[in-house]
Amino acid sequence: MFKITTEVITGAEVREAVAAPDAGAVVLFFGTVRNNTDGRPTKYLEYEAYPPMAEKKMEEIAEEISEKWGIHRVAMIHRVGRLEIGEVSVAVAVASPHRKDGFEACQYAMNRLKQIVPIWKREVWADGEAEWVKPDAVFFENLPERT
Amino acid sequence: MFKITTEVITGAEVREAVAAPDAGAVVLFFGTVRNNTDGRPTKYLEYEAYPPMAEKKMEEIAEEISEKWGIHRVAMIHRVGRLEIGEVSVAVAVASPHRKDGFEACQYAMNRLKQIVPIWKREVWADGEAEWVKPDAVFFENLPERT
Amino acid sequence: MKVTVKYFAVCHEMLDRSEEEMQLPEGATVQTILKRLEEEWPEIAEFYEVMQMSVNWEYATENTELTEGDEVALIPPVTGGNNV
Amino acid sequence: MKVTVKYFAVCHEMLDRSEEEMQLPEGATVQTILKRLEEEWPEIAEFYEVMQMSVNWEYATENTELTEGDEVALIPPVTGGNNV
Repeated sequence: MFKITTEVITGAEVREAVAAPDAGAVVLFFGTVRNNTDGRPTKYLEYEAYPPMAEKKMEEIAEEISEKWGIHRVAMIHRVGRLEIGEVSVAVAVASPHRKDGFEACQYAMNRLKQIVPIWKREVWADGEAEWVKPDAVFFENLPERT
Repeated sequence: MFKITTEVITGAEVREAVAAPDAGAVVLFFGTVRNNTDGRPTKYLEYEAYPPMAEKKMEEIAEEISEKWGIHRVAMIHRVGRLEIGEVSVAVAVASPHRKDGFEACQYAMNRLKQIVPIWKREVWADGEAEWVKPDAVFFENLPERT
Repeated sequence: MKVTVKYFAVCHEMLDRSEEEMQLPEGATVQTILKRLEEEWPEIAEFYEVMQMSVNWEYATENTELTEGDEVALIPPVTGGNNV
Repeated sequence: MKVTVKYFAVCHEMLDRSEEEMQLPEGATVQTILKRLEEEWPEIAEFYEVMQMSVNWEYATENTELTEGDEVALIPPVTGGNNV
């Protein structure tokens, strides 16, 4: 399951998608909306995606994991739209026979998701300002005003 | 939350226990009952614990994680009694500001849990035989018959 | 030939539209589109070096050739999940 | 003095009981208990080297001294979760 959704992510979707009687280890990752970024209070977040490409790239990540670890049970879901503090923006589940591989593969999936899956985040600060951000820096912070 | 339980583990218990508005990453691990061990079909498992000591040792693991990573939101729950194929035997949740630490800490928690938390597993094979096992080898396989 | 061009996030805001159809000459590449956008809004060129492009849901380069019906997108640096 | 001794998993099966009270002489250590169990069932000594002991929910050694009311347990090698 590789999906962009506007609905609340519970985790059950990805967990059920990877469940298998021969996989003893399930590693799940949830990204949730924090109440601050580097100490600056956040009001809420808005996510935007390019859904068909995002889902295709998620599938490619799963193929990479299949090649690297022989793990075939990977699911990813990312929510778009307005998300409040504490809500889940992204969930990744990996089921594997052994836990070490599962942890590695789940972490790899998240790293790759950040790199290649076209999803963008707009941070709306508590003080009312807003900006499109990328993981480690504010992107286009000083965007020239359009006239 | 550090708990030995006879109830079904849903994952919600540990997830809610670690939820925090300033923790953007939640890593969860579930151990589930596999339908086989090294190819030999399993009928079901039985877990036994020494509850007060097990819960104390889980707390100690959380303290170790707090010292190593500065992560203070860790929860662990382990089920005892008869567990059927696919059911969750153990769940660990770690919430952290950054996902890399969360993955490391959750994996560490599981490794330590296997080492120091007094919980035992009895594997009941599909062919009707049963034995107490440890992670990597059958323990006391050739136990002398008691007369 | 006619292609669809999609703009996301900051590109969407800059250009004030999320999608448009473009009529391009035969032999056009992704660069043909970038140049046309630059004519409309010169400041966008500053961001080209940190931006990626896609053609039919696959990352592409400026030199990727286009054909009738292609779906092209401007992809600002991506972020999945939270800053975690 | 009186202590409680607990047996889990394979120890429980071997000794056919999960818990008992033991009356021990003053100055008794964990080893005093191990020797007494060995008298009852000599084969158990084979497993002592792979087994751990606890006193009041804390891992202990053979030389740990006991006091009135202590809770001692024989801890076979542990396994948490599944073999994963």
